[in-house]
Amino acid sequence: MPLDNVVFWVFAPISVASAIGMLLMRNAVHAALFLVVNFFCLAVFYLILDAPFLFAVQIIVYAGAIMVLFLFVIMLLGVDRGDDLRERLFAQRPLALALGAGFVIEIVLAVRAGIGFATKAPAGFDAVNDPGNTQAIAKVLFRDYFFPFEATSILLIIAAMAAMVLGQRKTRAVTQAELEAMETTTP
Amino acid sequence: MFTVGSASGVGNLLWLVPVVPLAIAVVNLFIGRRLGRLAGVVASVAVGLSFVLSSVIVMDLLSRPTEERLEIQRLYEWISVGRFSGGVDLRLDVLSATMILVITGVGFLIHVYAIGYMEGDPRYGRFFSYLNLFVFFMLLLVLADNYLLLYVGWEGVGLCSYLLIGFWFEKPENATAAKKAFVTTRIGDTAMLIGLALIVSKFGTLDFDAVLGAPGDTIAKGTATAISLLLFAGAIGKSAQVPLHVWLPDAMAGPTPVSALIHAATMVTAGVYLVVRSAPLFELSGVALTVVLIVGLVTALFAATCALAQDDIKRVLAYSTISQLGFMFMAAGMRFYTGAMFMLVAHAFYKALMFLGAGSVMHGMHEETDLQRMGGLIRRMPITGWTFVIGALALAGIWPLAGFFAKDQILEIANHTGRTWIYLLGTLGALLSALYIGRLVFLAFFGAPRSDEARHAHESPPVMTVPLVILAAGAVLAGLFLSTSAEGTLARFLEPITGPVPHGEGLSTLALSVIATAIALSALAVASWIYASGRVDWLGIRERLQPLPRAAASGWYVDHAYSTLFVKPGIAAARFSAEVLDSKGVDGLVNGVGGGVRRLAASGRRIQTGFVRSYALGFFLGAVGVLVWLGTRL
Amino acid sequence: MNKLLTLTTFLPLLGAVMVLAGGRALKDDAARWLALGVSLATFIVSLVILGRFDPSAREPFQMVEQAQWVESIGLTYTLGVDGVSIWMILLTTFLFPVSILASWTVTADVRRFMAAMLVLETAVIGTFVALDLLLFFLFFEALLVPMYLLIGGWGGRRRIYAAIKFFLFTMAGSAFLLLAILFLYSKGGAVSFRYDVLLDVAGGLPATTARWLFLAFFVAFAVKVPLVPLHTWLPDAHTEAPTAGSVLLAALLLKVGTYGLIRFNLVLFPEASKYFATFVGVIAVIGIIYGAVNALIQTDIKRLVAYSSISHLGFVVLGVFAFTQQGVTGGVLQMVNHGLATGALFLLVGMVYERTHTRDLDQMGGLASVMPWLMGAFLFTAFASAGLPGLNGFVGEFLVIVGTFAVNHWFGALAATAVVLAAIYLLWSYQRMAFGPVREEHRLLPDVSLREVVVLAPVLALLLVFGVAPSLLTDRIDPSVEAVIARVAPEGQLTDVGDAGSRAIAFEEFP
Amino acid sequence: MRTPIAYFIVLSGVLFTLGTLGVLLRKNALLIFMSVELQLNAVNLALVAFSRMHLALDGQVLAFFSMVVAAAEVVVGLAIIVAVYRRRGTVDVDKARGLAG
Amino acid sequence: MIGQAALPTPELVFEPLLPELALVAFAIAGLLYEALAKRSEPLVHLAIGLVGVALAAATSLWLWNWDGAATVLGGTVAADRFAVLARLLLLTVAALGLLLGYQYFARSGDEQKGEFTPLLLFATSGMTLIVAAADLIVTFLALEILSLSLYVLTGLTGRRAANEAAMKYFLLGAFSSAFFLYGVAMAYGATGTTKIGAMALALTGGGETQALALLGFALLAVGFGFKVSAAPFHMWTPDVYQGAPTPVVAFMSAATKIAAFGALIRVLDVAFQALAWDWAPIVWVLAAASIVLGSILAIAQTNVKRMLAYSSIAHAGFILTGLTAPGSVGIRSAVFYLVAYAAMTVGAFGTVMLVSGRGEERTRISDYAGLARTNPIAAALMTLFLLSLAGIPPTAGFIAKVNVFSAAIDAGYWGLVLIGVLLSVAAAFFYLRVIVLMYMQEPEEVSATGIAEGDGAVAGDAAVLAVPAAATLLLGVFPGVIIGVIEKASVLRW
Repeated sequence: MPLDNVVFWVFAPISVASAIGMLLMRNAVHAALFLVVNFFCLAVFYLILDAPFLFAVQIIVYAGAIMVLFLFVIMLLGVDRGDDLRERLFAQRPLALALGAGFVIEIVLAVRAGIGFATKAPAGFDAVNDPGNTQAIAKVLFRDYFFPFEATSILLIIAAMAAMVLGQRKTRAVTQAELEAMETTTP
Repeated sequence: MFTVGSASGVGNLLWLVPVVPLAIAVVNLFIGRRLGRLAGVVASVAVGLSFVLSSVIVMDLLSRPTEERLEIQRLYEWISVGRFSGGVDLRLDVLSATMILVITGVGFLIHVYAIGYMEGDPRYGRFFSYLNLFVFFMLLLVLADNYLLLYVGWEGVGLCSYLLIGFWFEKPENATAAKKAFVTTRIGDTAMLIGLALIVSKFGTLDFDAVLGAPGDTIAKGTATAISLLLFAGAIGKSAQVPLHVWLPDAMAGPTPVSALIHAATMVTAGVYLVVRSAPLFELSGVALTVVLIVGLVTALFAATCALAQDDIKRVLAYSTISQLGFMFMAAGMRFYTGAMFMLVAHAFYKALMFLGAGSVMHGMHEETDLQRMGGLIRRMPITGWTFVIGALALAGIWPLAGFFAKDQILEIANHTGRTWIYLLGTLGALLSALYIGRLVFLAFFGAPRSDEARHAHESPPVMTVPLVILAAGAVLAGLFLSTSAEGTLARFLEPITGPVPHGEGLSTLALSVIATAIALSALAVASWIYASGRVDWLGIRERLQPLPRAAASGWYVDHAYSTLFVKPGIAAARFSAEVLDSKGVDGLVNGVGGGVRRLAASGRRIQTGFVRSYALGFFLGAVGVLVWLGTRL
Repeated sequence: MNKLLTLTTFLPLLGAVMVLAGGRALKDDAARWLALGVSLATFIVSLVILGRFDPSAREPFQMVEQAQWVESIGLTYTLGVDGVSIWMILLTTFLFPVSILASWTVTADVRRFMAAMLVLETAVIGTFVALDLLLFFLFFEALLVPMYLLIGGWGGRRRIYAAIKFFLFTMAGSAFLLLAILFLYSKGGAVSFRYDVLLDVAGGLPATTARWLFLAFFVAFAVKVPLVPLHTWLPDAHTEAPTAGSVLLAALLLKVGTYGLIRFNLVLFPEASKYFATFVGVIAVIGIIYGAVNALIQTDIKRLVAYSSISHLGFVVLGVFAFTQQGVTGGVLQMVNHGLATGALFLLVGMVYERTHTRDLDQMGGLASVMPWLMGAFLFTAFASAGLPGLNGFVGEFLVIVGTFAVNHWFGALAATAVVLAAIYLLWSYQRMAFGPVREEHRLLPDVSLREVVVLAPVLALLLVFGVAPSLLTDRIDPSVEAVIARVAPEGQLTDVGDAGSRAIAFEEFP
Repeated sequence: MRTPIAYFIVLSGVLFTLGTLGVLLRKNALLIFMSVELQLNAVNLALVAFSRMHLALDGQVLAFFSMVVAAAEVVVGLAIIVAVYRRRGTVDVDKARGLAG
Repeated sequence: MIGQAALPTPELVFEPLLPELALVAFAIAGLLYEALAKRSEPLVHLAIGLVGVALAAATSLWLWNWDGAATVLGGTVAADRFAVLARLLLLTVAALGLLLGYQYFARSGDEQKGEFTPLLLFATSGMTLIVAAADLIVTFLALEILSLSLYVLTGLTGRRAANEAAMKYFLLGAFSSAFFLYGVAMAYGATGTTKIGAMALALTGGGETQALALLGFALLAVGFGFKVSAAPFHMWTPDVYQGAPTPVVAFMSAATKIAAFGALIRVLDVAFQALAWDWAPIVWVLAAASIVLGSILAIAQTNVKRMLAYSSIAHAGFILTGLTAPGSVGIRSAVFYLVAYAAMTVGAFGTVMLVSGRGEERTRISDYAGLARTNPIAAALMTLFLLSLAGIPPTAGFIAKVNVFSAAIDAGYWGLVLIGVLLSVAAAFFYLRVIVLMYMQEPEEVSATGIAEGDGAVAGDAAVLAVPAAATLLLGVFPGVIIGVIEKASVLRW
């Protein structure tokens, strides 16, 4: 059994289990930690898929920055006391599960029809990654995807603005009219 | 304007005959109120003028050889669509000549009478306007050269009848009677309209020449029967024959001159005119003539029994009119068209006379119409009384008055053509006629006065009595003058239209006359004994005979039957249709759809729960749905 | 000047803009006079059109104006008149000044009222002159809005219900119309919506397709006519609308439906028309009788007239689908006649209502004693409506009956029964309104005013004129109808009852 | 590399679905948002796998962009959630039902 | 110096991006002004925004006659007239949005948000970019740019409802983005490229990867469906439209649709044109579902904004109806519809704002009773827009509907058109209801005219709406003007 196969069969269940774990945890902090585990698994997959650059980015950006941000907010808001897991919405759970199953089946069918379960990745990715994955990505990124790369900058500005605008603590009082409006629209 | 067959040019004036009354009708309608009493005079003069014109034109017609006695005046194309056209074409032939003379002649007298009778009515001018309008339409009816124009006149006289019956519309029962008259006759009219449509669909035209002059094999016998019966249905309505007779007794709600003119002398005889005019069609069918005969006979007897039980002077006359019209139809049904026409003319005189007489009585008795409250009037109002007696004798069929010749001839033809049953039943009708008219005369004019009004009744002014006298003269003379049998003047005059009088074998004319007179006289004698001698408690007898007299008085409950069978279910059906079917059914369905959509919207709102997770679920549902759909395309 | 049709169509719109633009500076009276003036001017223009119309011309449409409008979607601005539409236009331009004058008593939002009236006039004329199907549809839809505002803004107690019902009903019908028009357009290669173009397209359709399209067109127009069972909007709308609204609704808007049947259903889909002729005939006859029966027991006089409209319009449809010269011409004639007679009835009802403040027949009675002239006019109109010969209603009815009877005895005969029913409901209602003793509170009501005389006189005069001289109308209608018949009449069928006597075509005989 | 690409794709599908279920079943806004992150990661996995399959780097670049986007989204998202919490004192999405119907 | 040979400078042709550059530049300028100015003047913000938009528009116009490459910047951005037209439309909407926002803050009593203008410009830049995107990566990025801006704009005022709306919008938006991205991934997996043009070429061959392509398409469709608020991906729309500040709704209801449909059109008619037979039924179903749901649910609404939200769902369905016709016929009809829809929906929401007075007051439908009396201008404007939304001639909405229906019938989908025309009737009901209230009923309380400042302010504020009003009428009467332009722009270059 080739190494990548072993790695896949080891980490795939872990990733799925961690995802399920996130789904089931009452406590938000625990859930976040499960998610981190999941992200690590994915990073490992990137590695065996010959994408070391993304492996690094995944750990640094996702597992590192993003999840820390999440944990920070969880702590900040003090919502780590655990959620109420009772479902009040009618048929939400069975429907969601059924649809989820359907979704997976669809994807399995499409993948089988589209690429087939026997198809292995073709060899020769080293040539693509020449001289190294990071350099190769840089080449593609700054040549073919120069413009999208620039465009992401706008996203970041917006993100910054969003934090600024929404983070302002100056909230105004609720007017009586608003309260009434809220009441009338609530059945 | 285009005239056919006019030798002297007098015939060119034919159009003036109807137009003069029309013009005056319009004048009176708009400025009648300002004319005041003059309105009546003007209106009478108009009809008089019409009469004079008619006479001149008819004289001109008479001066020609028989086969040239036809005048057609094409005024203008009225309806002309595709290759169908119906024009305003006037036709003066011997038949219409007879009719216009009666209409304008009797009409004139009644107009004059009305000048006095309507004195002081707030709508005096309007009354004469309507009356003139009626004359116009009646003339149009008889002068028409096609069924279309005839139908115009036909409906027009119905309109005027409506207006005049309901002339005193403040009383609800008058208004109801007017509506009843119009609607009932319109039932017949509608059948007639269908008949016209049938004619058009067979002949492509409504012109008399084309339809009536067509060769016998143009249409099938069955078609001829259908057309004839449909036309006859119109006649039944207009001439108040069974089963559409119910409107005429009620129509007495109108002013008495109206009853005289419209509901005795002219309009109601239009049906007879129609049958005579359409004789070729009826003869083609054969069956139709039998129907005419039977309807006439049934009506004659039926109405006579009713007349016997009425206490209202005008209602007696109304039923009498129905009965007499039945006699005319009997004649026509036996192809004895001249007899029918003769009786029409004679009846116009004596029945108009009696109506006007009744009006005069009412005039003298503060609008009292109840026979039980009269009696002995002949002393208080001799002119009215004696002229009335003349009319009554004419109706009873006493020689040599007009009625005698008319009725006698018809019975004679029945006898001579071997229709024994018809003869016997007709004779029974004659007996009943003499009986009810005798009853009327003796109750009203003889015996002792039975009320204060009767005791203090007064004679009417000359403007009313003069027409009575003239009409009485007509009733006396018409019979002799226009008489009689196959060689009679009127019969010969009408021959180009009606064909020869049927011949046959039977009892001799003299024998029949004797029988008829004897029956009439004895009936009158009986009537006098019962109602005028004072020796018979006729009211007591009547009470003992109940419920028969009450049934007869109510017209054998036909009105009730119609009300139960047609009117009430009809209204119930309409009510059901409008209040259940339409508003709950059809509209309910519509509103149901609307309400359904609203409810759908209201319940659909609940999908939009406000839960963001529900929204996500919906989203996911959609996504999976799209995937599944595409999955099926693989 | 060859833009007469455009002028007459859009002159009222211009007037509406002027009325609205005047703003508050325009006093109520000025707005009334302005609207009246504009509508009269429009009438005069339409008279010029009538004068120039040549009944003997060979081309089917006259005074045709054609211009590209939106080339890419095939929408053209094509106008034209034939012997049918010219009378519809005249009826429109004639009744609008009358209605405006009759609306002198409207005091709320006069400017907006007059503007709505004028916009409505443009839309109605537009439907009658449009020779482009999409253009027709445009006007057809556009006329809903001002009518909707008139009913909903100045109507009676349940005006909003009635207005919405009217709007939705018609729109639901026209939904199918739009679908069919677009379908036809697509079949023609999406080139043009022009009438003549789509005429050719329709000619080449397979029978089944044509039948479906026929039905789509038919539903739209059947709602408008209205044919039973799509009629229930009518009594409500008529009853709740203000006087002018009822008049125009009855006199003109219903005609749009029957006009559409003639102009589009018959001509575009002759084969399907024949196929459905019996079906339509049955519906029409049901409508004739059903409308009359329901009218019998109404106590609201406006509702009664509304039901009578259903009956009368059934005659039109019956005649049109007889495919005989007399039937179709009679149908068109009946359109004009019903427009005038029922219009007049609503005018009169409005006048009575303004005096008595009730439409309930049971609350009236004896009015003929206090206002003889008004009631006289009412009776005159009622008889015209009931088809009394000599007045206009008869001619159309007679021609329809005759024209139909020749083709189908049963239809003709059943339709004729409505003549009796019409007499009953009209006279009965008249009796309850005018006859009998007068109610105390009505004792001092005034008779017609001068303005009302001016309103009524022309209409009543026309009732008589068209009754006595229908050839004024038929001379121009006939040639156009002939062209329609030539297209639609079944092979070997009698197309002119005038030919019946020549026995060219065999009929079933009565046994 | 011997593992069939399809496995990765299916795995990504499973993870994506689990993320979806997280959105559907969790009431905590933060957790919902985390589930979205899981979905995005699942997508990234697919992208990288496809990139490997096609022997081209576009997929990896795309995954990279996706991470940037995710980062920006997180900032905005958390800002919004914090604002909501401030206003309502809860991040339970089921309690935000002022707008419905 | 290292790697200079390995990393050749890409050919940078920036001209087709000048509009976006202008927008972003002025957005940043506004941001800086807000940050640096002691006390920012709303008018200055407005000016900055309008100049930016004007400049973007000017450069877009210049691009109309662009004769360079079909796509630039490595094939990521298309430089065709379709993009130009869509941009101009978006910029017009943006300008109106800016003006409405200025008015809104001027009288809402809310604290002036200096970020409004930059955010709106950023959103606009994302929108203008997405319609020009020739690469699904750019599409995705642009989608995120506009989405993130809109999330923030939605929650800008911090009102309770806005807050909730922002959260819902954000959560669902992110959710849908994930689907969209997954779709991009699948499409990439199927074709090996994310470039729209290359994708089209790859798909014309067919092959077994079609399954993945279909999967990708489905997921992309879901993502677009969310953005255009097509049922069943519409559920955020009513809540967000109701909760968000009215000028933002006016802007986003029109602009988001234009942007998302612009991108969708590229995806459908270029990338996946080979699969038209497969996707057309999907579009059919989405269209039908949107029309039915939007029209029916709107009937039961009591809030004007919410009602208009449902109406916008229905209109998404109508636009999709046009798109069932593949090729330029469908594009033309959809674009025309977008133009018309933009005019009427901006107008309608603008009028809602005019009526609502301070902030979000008076948005219940019953508040419109007697409006014709208290505020005739607003009533007249509202009537015009509602009639157009209902598709009554002679308004833009009518011609637009005719166009899309005609296109769909041409493609053989008369069943869909039947649904469309019938539901138009149901829809007419709720539009009419508002008109009824405005014209045919008395105001509830006479004093509450909603506008405290008096008639002058009303007239001034209404003046902004003259643009959509005029457009609504002109497009109804002389649609040829714009249709000619649309025709020239309905050919996509790739």
